[in-house]
Parts: sequence; C-alpha cells; structure tokens
Amino acid sequence: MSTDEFRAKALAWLQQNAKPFDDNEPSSGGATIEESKAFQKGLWEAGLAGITWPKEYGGQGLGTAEQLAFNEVAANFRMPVGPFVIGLGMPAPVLLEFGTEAQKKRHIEPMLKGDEIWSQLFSEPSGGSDVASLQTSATKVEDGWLINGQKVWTSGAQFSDFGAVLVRTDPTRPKHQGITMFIVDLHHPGVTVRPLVVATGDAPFNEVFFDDVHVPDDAVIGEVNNGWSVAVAMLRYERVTIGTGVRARANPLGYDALVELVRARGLDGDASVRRTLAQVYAKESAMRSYSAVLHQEAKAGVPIGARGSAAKLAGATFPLWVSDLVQDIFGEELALQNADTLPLTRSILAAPGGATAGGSNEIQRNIIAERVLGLPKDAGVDKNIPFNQLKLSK
Amino acid sequence: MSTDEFRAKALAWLQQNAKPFDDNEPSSGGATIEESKAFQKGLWEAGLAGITWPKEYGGQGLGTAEQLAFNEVAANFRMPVGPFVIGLGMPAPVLLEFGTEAQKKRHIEPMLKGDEIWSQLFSEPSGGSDVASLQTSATKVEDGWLINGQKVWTSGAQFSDFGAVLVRTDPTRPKHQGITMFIVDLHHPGVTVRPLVVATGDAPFNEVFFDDVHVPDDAVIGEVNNGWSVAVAMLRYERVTIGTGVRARANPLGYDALVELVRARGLDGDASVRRTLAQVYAKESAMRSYSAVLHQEAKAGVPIGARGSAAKLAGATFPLWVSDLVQDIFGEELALQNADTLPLTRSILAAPGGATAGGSNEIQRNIIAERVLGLPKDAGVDKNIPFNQLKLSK
Amino acid sequence: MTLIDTADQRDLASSVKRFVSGQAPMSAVRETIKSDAAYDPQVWRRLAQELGLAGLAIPEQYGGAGASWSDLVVALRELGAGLVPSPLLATSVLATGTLLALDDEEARAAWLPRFAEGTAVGALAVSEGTGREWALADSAVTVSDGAVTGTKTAVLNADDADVLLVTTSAGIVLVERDAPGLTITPVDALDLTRGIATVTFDGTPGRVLAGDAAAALESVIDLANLALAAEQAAATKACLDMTTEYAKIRYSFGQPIGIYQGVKHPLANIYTDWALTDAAVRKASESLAEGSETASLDAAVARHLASSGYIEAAKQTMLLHGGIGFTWEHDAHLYYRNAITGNVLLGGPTAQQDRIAATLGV
Amino acid sequence: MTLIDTADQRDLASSVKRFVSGQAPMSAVRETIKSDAAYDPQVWRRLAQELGLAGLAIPEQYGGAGASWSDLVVALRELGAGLVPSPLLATSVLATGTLLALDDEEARAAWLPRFAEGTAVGALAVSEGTGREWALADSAVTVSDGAVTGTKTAVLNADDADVLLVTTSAGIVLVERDAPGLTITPVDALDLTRGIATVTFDGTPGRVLAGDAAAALESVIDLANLALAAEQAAATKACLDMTTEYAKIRYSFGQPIGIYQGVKHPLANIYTDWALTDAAVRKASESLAEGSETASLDAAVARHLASSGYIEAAKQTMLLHGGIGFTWEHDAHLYYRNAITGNVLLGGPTAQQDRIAATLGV
Repeated sequence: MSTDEFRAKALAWLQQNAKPFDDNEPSSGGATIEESKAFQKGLWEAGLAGITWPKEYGGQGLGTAEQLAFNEVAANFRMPVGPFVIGLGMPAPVLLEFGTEAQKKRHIEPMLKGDEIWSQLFSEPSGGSDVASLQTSATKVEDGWLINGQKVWTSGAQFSDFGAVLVRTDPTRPKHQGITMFIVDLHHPGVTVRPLVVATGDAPFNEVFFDDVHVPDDAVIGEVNNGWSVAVAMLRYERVTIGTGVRARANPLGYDALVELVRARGLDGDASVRRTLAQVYAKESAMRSYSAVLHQEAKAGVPIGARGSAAKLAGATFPLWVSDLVQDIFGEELALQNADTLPLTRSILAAPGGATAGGSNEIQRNIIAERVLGLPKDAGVDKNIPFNQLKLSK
Repeated sequence: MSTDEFRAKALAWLQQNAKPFDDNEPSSGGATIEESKAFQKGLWEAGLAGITWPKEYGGQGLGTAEQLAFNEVAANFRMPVGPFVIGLGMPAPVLLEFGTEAQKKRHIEPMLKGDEIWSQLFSEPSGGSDVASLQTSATKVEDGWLINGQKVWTSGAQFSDFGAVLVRTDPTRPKHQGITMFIVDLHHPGVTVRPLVVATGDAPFNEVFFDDVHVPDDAVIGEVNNGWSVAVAMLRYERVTIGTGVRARANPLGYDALVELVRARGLDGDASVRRTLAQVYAKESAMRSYSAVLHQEAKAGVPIGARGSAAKLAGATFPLWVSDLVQDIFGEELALQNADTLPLTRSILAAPGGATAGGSNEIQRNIIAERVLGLPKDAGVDKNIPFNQLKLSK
Repeated sequence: MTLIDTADQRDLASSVKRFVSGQAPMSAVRETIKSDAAYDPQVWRRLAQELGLAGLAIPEQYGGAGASWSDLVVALRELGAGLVPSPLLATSVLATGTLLALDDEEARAAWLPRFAEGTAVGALAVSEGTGREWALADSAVTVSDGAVTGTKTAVLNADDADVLLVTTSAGIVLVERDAPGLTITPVDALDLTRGIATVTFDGTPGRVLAGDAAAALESVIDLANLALAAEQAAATKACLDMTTEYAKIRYSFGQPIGIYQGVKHPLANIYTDWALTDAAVRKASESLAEGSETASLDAAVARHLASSGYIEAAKQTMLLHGGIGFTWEHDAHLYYRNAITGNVLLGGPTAQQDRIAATLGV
Repeated sequence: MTLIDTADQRDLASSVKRFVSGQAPMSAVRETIKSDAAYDPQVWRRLAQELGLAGLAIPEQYGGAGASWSDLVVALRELGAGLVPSPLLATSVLATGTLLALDDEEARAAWLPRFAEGTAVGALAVSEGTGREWALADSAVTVSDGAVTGTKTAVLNADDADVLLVTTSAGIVLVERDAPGLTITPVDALDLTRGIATVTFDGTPGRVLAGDAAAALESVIDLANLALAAEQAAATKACLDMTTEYAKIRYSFGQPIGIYQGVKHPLANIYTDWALTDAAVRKASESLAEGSETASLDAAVARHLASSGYIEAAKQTMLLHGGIGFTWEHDAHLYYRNAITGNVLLGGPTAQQDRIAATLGV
C-alpha cells in the first residue's frame, strides 16, 4: 500500500468513525472510558494504531511516512483517545526499547487494542523538579519486591490498569544509581488512588499510594538500579508527546478567545485594549512560527536538542503574562466569574500548574542556558553522594 | 552653643557663602577645583567641617544633633564640595577608625581644610562585583613596598592628592586574607591617571595605573594583610555616603522632567501617555517614601541592616524601566537627540552604569535574599583557596 | 509625617496578629470558605467587640473609638495578611466612610453606633460593571418618588448587610435590608474569602442622604484605595514570607531551593517591591489621616503599587512552591484569587493610573 | 511555507558573514563612527558589487539579480548582527521598494539600475515627527506647480542620497540631489552606525510619481518592518552570543559568572525571546516573498517582537558585562543605541501594535 493509499484508508475510516474537529469542544469530545476503548480498538482493527511499531507485538510495521500521513489526516478529527495518550506515548515505546521479550509480548498489543490503560508514575511530593530524589522504595523479598511510598501528579491513574513506576531499590548508592522502574498492576489492593484537587477546583491528577505492593522480579523494566536511564528515555518520549500532541482546545487566554470577549463587550474601540490584543496575537503567532521552525528543522535532520525547552518556557510564561493583561481589560467582571469569564479565571489559576508540569520555568532556563548556550552547569552538589546521606525535603 | 545656635550659625554662613539650591542645576554649580577648595576651607574656618570629628585632628568635636542640624540647613544650598565628598566620606572616617596617630595628625585636618583631595581605589578591571579578587600587587622591598597594577572606576583621581589603595600583599593566602590598604601619593611619577570614557561619551571616572610606585612602610592603613576588613569598613561608609548624599539634580528620567516634555509636545491628552506618567510618578513617589521610612527607622534606632540594598536595587532598576517607557512616548525624537531629548538619551545610556556602580543588581538581590530574607548563602567556592590557585578573569 | 507605627499602633498590630493566628488561622478561614457564609459571625463579633475594630475610626459621639483611619489601616494589614473574611472593609471603611463624608445626621445617628458595636453590617453599592465602579452622576440607578430602581454589581458583603448605601443619579441613597423590591444575589466570586453580590432595586424605597454626594464619594474612593492597598501589601508580605520559609526547607538537587539565584532573585524583587509599596501605604495612610492635599494621589499610588505587586507575589508564590503550590490544599491560590479580585474591584489597574494622572493634573 | 534557510540562502549568509568579519569587523565600524561619513564607501561598494546585495531584490530587467525579498533579508541579518553601516536599507529596501510598488516606469528605469550596481544611493523621506512616521495624505509637505515645500525628519542616509523619494500630500515625489531649495542637515543621531538627516524643501523641483501612492506606501511599511526586524533579530543574537561568551570567561567569586542562575536565567530568557522572534521574522519574510495576505500582519508582528526583544537584549548586554559593558570602548552601547533607534524609527512600538490590531481587524 502506498502512502497515499494509506492516507486514503485512514481518512475513510476516520470519516466513518470520528467526528470532525471542533475548536470549541474538548478533543476528547467528553467520551467515556468505554467509548474511548472501543474507538482505540477500532483504530487498531483498521490498522491505524502502532503504525510504525513491529508487527510481532501488534504494530503495523510501517514507516514514518505513513505515521505523518495519519497525523495529517487525524488532525481534522476529534479523537477520543485521551486515556491512551500516556501509555502509548511513553511506557509503550520504552517497553519496546528496554522491555524483555515477554513484557513486549504481554503488554504492547493490549495497549494498542485499548484493552490496557497505562500511567506513568515518577513524581513525588518531595521531589519536584528533582525527580531523581524520589523516595518511594522497593525492598527485595524472596519472590520479588515490596513497594511502599507515594507518587503524585499522576494523570489517569483512576482508570489505569498498569503503571510504569520509578522507585528506589538501593539507597546506599548515589541518587541516580539506585533507581529501578517496575511494571505495577494498579488494581493491586495495596494501591490507593486519590484524586488531587488543584487550584482551579478540578481534579485532573491523582495521588497514588503504595502500601506493601508486591511485584514479581520480572516486573523490572530494564535492569535493577538502572531505572534512571530508562526514566530519561521515557521523559524524552514525554517531550515528543507534548510537542506533537493533538491540537489543543482553543485557549481561553489566547487571542481568538479574548478578541471574541472584547468584541462582545464593545471594548475593541479602546486603543489600549487593541494594543494589548496585538501583543497577545504577536507572541502567540511567534510561538506557532517557532514550533513550525523546529518541526521543519527536525524534518530536515537538524537536531532540535534542548531547544524544545525554549518552546516549553515560552508556552509556560505566555498564559502567566496574559493573566495580568486580561485583568486590565475585563476588570471587575473577572472577580465575579460569569459564564464568559469562568474559562478565563480557570486558565489563570491553571497557568502556574501548567508552568510547573514537565519542569519548572527555572529548570527550563537552566536547560537552555547549559545545553543550548553552553554555559557551565550548576554546581550539582548531590551527584556522587549516597542517597541516604543526602539532604531531602521533609 | 546650643543646637539651635549652631543651626543659626550654619545658616548665616551658608547664606553669606553659598547659593540657594536649584533643582535645575548641578549641585556643584560647575565650580572649579580651586573654588571648591576655597569653599571647603571657609566651611572649616567657620567651624562647619568635620562637625562630629575629634578636635585634636581638626574636627569640631560636636554631636549628631549638630550634624543633623547642619544637614537640614545645607540641603537648601548649593554646596560646591564635590571633590571632597569621597575623601571625607570614606578614607577620612576609615583613617579615624584604623589609622595610626601619625596618619591622623598628618591627613585629617588638611582634608577638612580642603588642602588634600583623596580618592578611593578598590575596583579593578577583572574584579567587578568580586572586589576581593583584586590583582594589583604590592611587593615588599627594603624600605617599604612597590605597587604595580591597575585600578578602574576611580572618581576624581585626576585632581586627587592621595588615594586609599587596596592591593594584594600575599597571594599565597585565601583571597580575603592577603590584602592590604595603603595611602598612596597620587603625584608619584609611577602613577598614571587616564580618563575613562563611558557609554554616554562622558568621562566621569578614571583608570589609574601603578608602575613600580614606592610607598613607605608607614603608608599601611591598619595592618598588613588585614586590608579587607578596612575595605569593608570603608564600603560601609560608602553606603552611608550614597544613602544620605546631597539632593540629586532633577533626573531626566523622573516624573518632573518627563511631564514637562510631554506637556510641551501636547502629548498629555493621550491616555496611554498619561498612564505611563502615572506609573513613573507612583514608583518614584514610593522610592521617596521608602527612603523616608528607612531614615525614620534609623532615627528611631531600628537597624536598617541590608535593607538599603532594596533602595539601591529600586533606584537602579527605575531608570532602566523608564528607559523603555520613554521610547513609547517620544518615539522618533529620541533617535535624533535634540536639546530636549539629549538629557533623556544620556540618562538611558548611563542607567546600566548606575546599576552596576556600587554593586550590580544581581549582587543587591543576593544581599536582600541572604541578609534580609535569611536565605542560604551562595555556595562560595573561593573562600578558603589560596589566591594564586583561584581561577580569575583574564 | 510619621511613616513608622506608633507604640499604640504596634500594640494594636500585635493584638490583631495574635487574634488572627489564634482565632482565625488559615484552617478556620478554610472552614468559612467551605460554609455558605461569607465570614464567621463569631470571628466578626470578636473583631468588632473584643478588639474594637468595627468602631475604631468612628467618632466617639457615635459610639466609636474616635481613632484615625491610619489606626484602622494597621488592623486591616493584619487581617489582610491572614485573608480573614469579615465585613470590616464594607462596614467600617466603605459604609462608615460614606456616612462620615456626607452630611446626614439622621443616618449617622441611626447607623454608626450599630456599626461601631458590630451589631449591624453596612454595604456600599456603587459599581455598575467594569469601568463604572464608582458610578454616581452617570449612574443608571435612578430614584423616583423615593423609589430606587436599577442594578449594582460587585457589592461587598451585600448579602450580610443591614443597610445599603447606594450611589444613584440622584445622590447617595440609604436602603434598608428589609425594603421591598430589593434582591441580593450572591455571585460565584473568584475570591473565596470575600462575600460579593449583585443587588437589584425594583422600586425599592430609599432615602436620598443629605450632603455633597460627589465630594463624599471622592473621599470614599481614597479610603477604599488605602484600605485595599493596606490589605494587599500585607498579603504580599505574607506570600513572600510563606515562600521564603518554603525555600529554606524544600530541597532540590541536594540543596535548599533558596540557595539558587533563580529562587533568590525573584524573592528579592518581591521584597523590594513590597518594601516600596509598604512605604507608599504608610505615606497614604498618614496623608489621609492628616487630611493632606496629596491624600487622593497618595492613596491611588499605594493602591496601584499594592495591587500589581500582590498579583506578582501571589503568582510567584504558586510558581516557586512548584506542584504543591498548585494544589487546592495549599494556600497559594487563595492569595492569588484574592490578589486578582483586589486588583479589579472598586477601580481596576487603569482606573488607578487614570486617577493618579488626574490628581497630578497631567 | 519554508521557514528554514535554503541552501542558497545559507551560502549567501556565509558569504556576508565572512565579509563582515573580514572587511567590516567592529574595529572598522568604529573607524567609520569616528569619521564624518555615515558609512565606508569602500565597504558599500564591495557589498553592492562583489556581494551583489544592492541589486539582490531588484528585478533582472533593471539590472538586479531578481531574487526575492527573503534573500535580501538573509543579508540584512548578517549586516545587522555586525552593525555594519551602509545605505542598503535606505536604497535597496526603502527606495527600491517604493519604486517597485509605484507604477512609474521612467523613475524605475532611471534609478533601479544605478541602485543595483551600487553607484547611486536612494533615500525615502517619509517622517514628519513622532507619530507621523509614514505621513502621506495628511503630509504637511506640499507640492505646487512641481515645487515641493516642507520638512521631513529622520531620513535615513539622506546626506548620501543621489535621489530622494518624498511622501507629500500630492503623492510620492522624486527629488534629485542637486535640486535647488533642498537642504539636508545631518542630525546628532543616537545610533552611531546610521546616517540620519532632516530634509527641508523650499520650492524644490520634484516630480510626482505615477502609481497608487497609498498602496505603495503600505507595502513599503511592510518591507521596512521586515528589514528592520531582520537586522534587529540578528543584532539581538549577536548581543546574546557576546554576553554568553563573556559569561564563560569572566570569573567572579572563583567561578565563571555564567554558572550563576542570576546570569543564566536572563540569558535563557533572551534566547527564548530571540528564538520566537527569529521564527517570526522567517514567517514574515516568507509571507512577503509569497505575497501572502497575512504579509502586513506578519511583518508588523516580527518588527514588534524584534524591536522590543533587542532593547532588552542590548540593555542586558550592558548590564551583564558589568563595568566593562558601560565603557565607550565596549560594543554594548553601540548595540543599545542601535536598538533604541530601531525601536522608534519608521513607526515606534505603539504604532506597530496599532498596525497589528488594524490588520487583524480588531
């Protein structure tokens, strides 16, 4: 099948099975988990899931050309695949890269078919930007390991079947060297998932508690005490996922949404409001152009390196900046939260969380300074000290 | 004599010998060095110089009350004492604190009488904020020391008779422990003073070169290799001098000057220009209020500590901020530098220098964070390493 | 002009601070947030009666303590730092300030003593939407034969008020709580610590108060600016202190995050802006208390700086706390919500700048 | 739309870069600054002839290379990074763009070939002061019986021009250098690398050019925005590179200052803003070259971001270099002067924002 034929096949299937994309609705279209599972299964059955993945594990064994063709076509449809984005974006490619034959055989196809939903469990309350300081532990027992501790900021844990969980297996080694990644059955009775309510009042994440959760020896992804390099690989996939994800829902702090509200209030005659909107448009437009530059460079084989951090930083600071500007424009109305301004205030409150997720602004600035500009690295006092001698947050 | 009598005496002398203060002229009134010397001599002869200093060295032996009374009265007059501000503000009190009896007898009275002008020579090209990394050296010779090296950012060196010069006398010790302060005769043939042209095109400072400049053993202020503590004392006096100096000339980037230009151009009908001016006024007014708060607290015995750094930081960032705003207001005219806008563009170009002098913004932020907020100190890798093993700027 | 607290003010500040930490700590504030009430009536009773804050700036002849506005500002600072919900601003600043600035002895005699003893809550209904926060001559609320008709927005503590002072095109009108045709609808406020409502009048009986309404409103604007600025400056400092303490105990890469200049420098900037703002609030407080001719200017300057500085401090508080600062359970968002609300209520950022420019005569 | 340089553009960029470092390095720029001339005629001759930049975007029928504006932008970037004084912007962008956008074959045939070979300099005289940088219909420069009267400000390279294109209330007028009643007065420009003059016409003979002047000027505004933005973005990167290198070799407290987050983070911010701006310039360049309907919008966006980003980068370059960055001998102030000038010339910051809003139809 030529790429064009593949594209036509994808288009035909999507036209039959998916709704056209609508900027004004969430891309998931509010689908239930069951609906999402059915959609994913349909995708796989149509040969449209795991396009570039090996056939032996349930993939289609096709090339990048087909993947790009699919992405192009799919951008115009509402894809209720939210529950699978993490699993297929991060744990699955990591399993393909580091997993045992048995692990790949066991998990990849069920993930592609929508039968298994996966989460990624790295972050801990005391860790923050310093993921490698994680304290959740796995203690060796006769027939495997016992996991105890807490993870946080876990998306989708409430409906996930498995998690890729990063834990400390040897606290006497320096912090990066005593970490292991496990496959954990999240239905284990020792696992408690609790929704995490954030500043907006929503609960988009979970806290996950592990209380003597037993995992067998063959649940290790990669090698024992070599989990950090597996985690680094997974975070690399995370960046790709974030960077090339499905078109986001129209941003209430973006130009399009703001200009509509401004017009509805007749504020577009005010010169300073118009100038503010111009500034918002300019920055947003430049972010789009920069993203296009990076994509074109990647396609042309120019390494992107750490420059994605500049896109992340710009994307994180944009809503924080617009948050101030909208107060000048909408004034009192923002304090009262009517149907019009609720999306705005929700986005304002969510912006600091968005800036923190995936690495704080400070971390991004360090990455840009060190890896793009080549400035010397932060002193890094903790690299070679045994973990159990390190100072940690309480 | 009561404080009121002293105030009356000061007022009478100033009314006879000084012109009233005028915001629109430099406080020195463009006096020549000779005129300044004559004025200073007159002040001393009238019993108005060295008010709180011991009589035995030429001071008046009076109290703080008299000093404050004089300051109050003098604020309304133009005082052509510019050439003496540094000498009397920094080296003189340091000599009184650390000098030998002979040094005090030799220098204090001539300084008070305007017969000796002094400079302070600490900064070096490679040092910057890190003054203690100075490289100008003094080598022990039989009858004293030979000084070689370069100082920079020296005010008034071109008309100074003496300098308080900080040099390295033992490079094998950690950097703060091998420094000595000397009294150096700036008329020595090995001393070369070269004006330093800055970004504005003016030359308000000098570079001073030392080429085998011999100083006798009794030119040491304090003890050999203990010069850093003397320097710290002098820098403390510097802050006092800066903080309580004579009222500055109207700032071209300040509200008063800007509103005049705006009105002359009929721009005061523009809402965004008016708002910009409002913001400038607000910040400037708050800086004045903060300065008043600190003065009132000092008077009430509340320690100011490092909070002066907040005033310094605000004062340094203010013109940098206004520099952007005036471009919005005056547009093209700023590029053309007519008589009206020349003071503006000069101030814009001078603002980064003003921010750097007396410690960069970064240093002030560190001081505020560490000494006011109590955050942990920067790692400080160089405290205990012999100076000649330290990495230095080329 | 004395910009530092007097001994009496320091004592007052300590009493209120002690009260806040003992009787209205953040855990109690969260209880109030969870409840339907805008504030805890017990806390208000004690603030009003035990600490005497409700009547602090009310003249003795009306049962108050006859202290100056600058004393009340000291109390507002401490309550603002703790985000303590109370009708103090609505009653003892806005409503009291309005009655004192007008010239209606009957209204003063009827209400100020009850305000002073904390047995009545007053509200000032001025706003008619963004850009019309201080509507008066151009108000769309009209009075005809003693009947008020129209709508007011963003009225602080309206739902708790026993009496409403309403700006109308006919002047300032007094409406009592039980008047017919009065509808008070609490709104879903961004700020969880303030009670805010929309108030509609439909032929509601009201009495136009005697006195120069425009002049009175001018002085109430100054009071509102000063009071909000005082609360905001103190809340800014609370955010700074909270974040500074966190930066000392939170470790990242083996060191407390407060050792990194990426954390130090934003905190130093917030400190510096706060220090200037605090000084501006002190200046405005004294100006108002002394009746200085720069009182309006100083109050608007204080409010402008306090509003914008608090927004930045609260935002950085969320950011520098990392993930934890984004959780509902952390107090950072309560401050951020309060900061945004204070920024846009009773005259937003551009309104303050316009007022500064106007008072400067630019 | 291709936002990354083509192979040809990369070659052109390297040639110009090599030329700048070899023939017009900062030491040579400083010599030019010291001289009375606005640029080094030798450098200009070689840029124009050897590198072929003067005629790059001029159609082949007029002796040019017939390349696109996006190619010229590549060259402007490299010259902008080195602050190389030259009349390229005045002649090959502003004057050439004006002639190409009008419809006056006589003028095109007379001047474009000379521009292309670098033997004539053209200048566009448009501004009549702040806020009136693109005066045309409302111009105070008038034409009566073929005689031009009035004054133009901030004319780039007017003193070097062989021909001036002048916007007047009667359209765009061509005035030759030797015309009587023409007075060109070089001004004391903040930017030491640009020749700027005031031009007065006192009954000066001039010919109104054929074509839609208003439409032509619109497209010249876009070209000016794009060209300035390209220079500014490249100069921003030059400032960033200079400061980054310095941060690696300058030691303070025993470490290179680039290890401190207080230095790292501002540089990372500048990098990020530059990366976005550079992308915006690329977008605008392609839009203009392709005649996209968003060309005006994209050009104004690029200029708005480039102007403000360069100001910040140049200012930080002075600041982060500490004392040395404040000396005359250091190049930082040359960039800062250039940044401020580029920000306010040919439409200042608010004008760009207004243009963005207008093209967006807000």
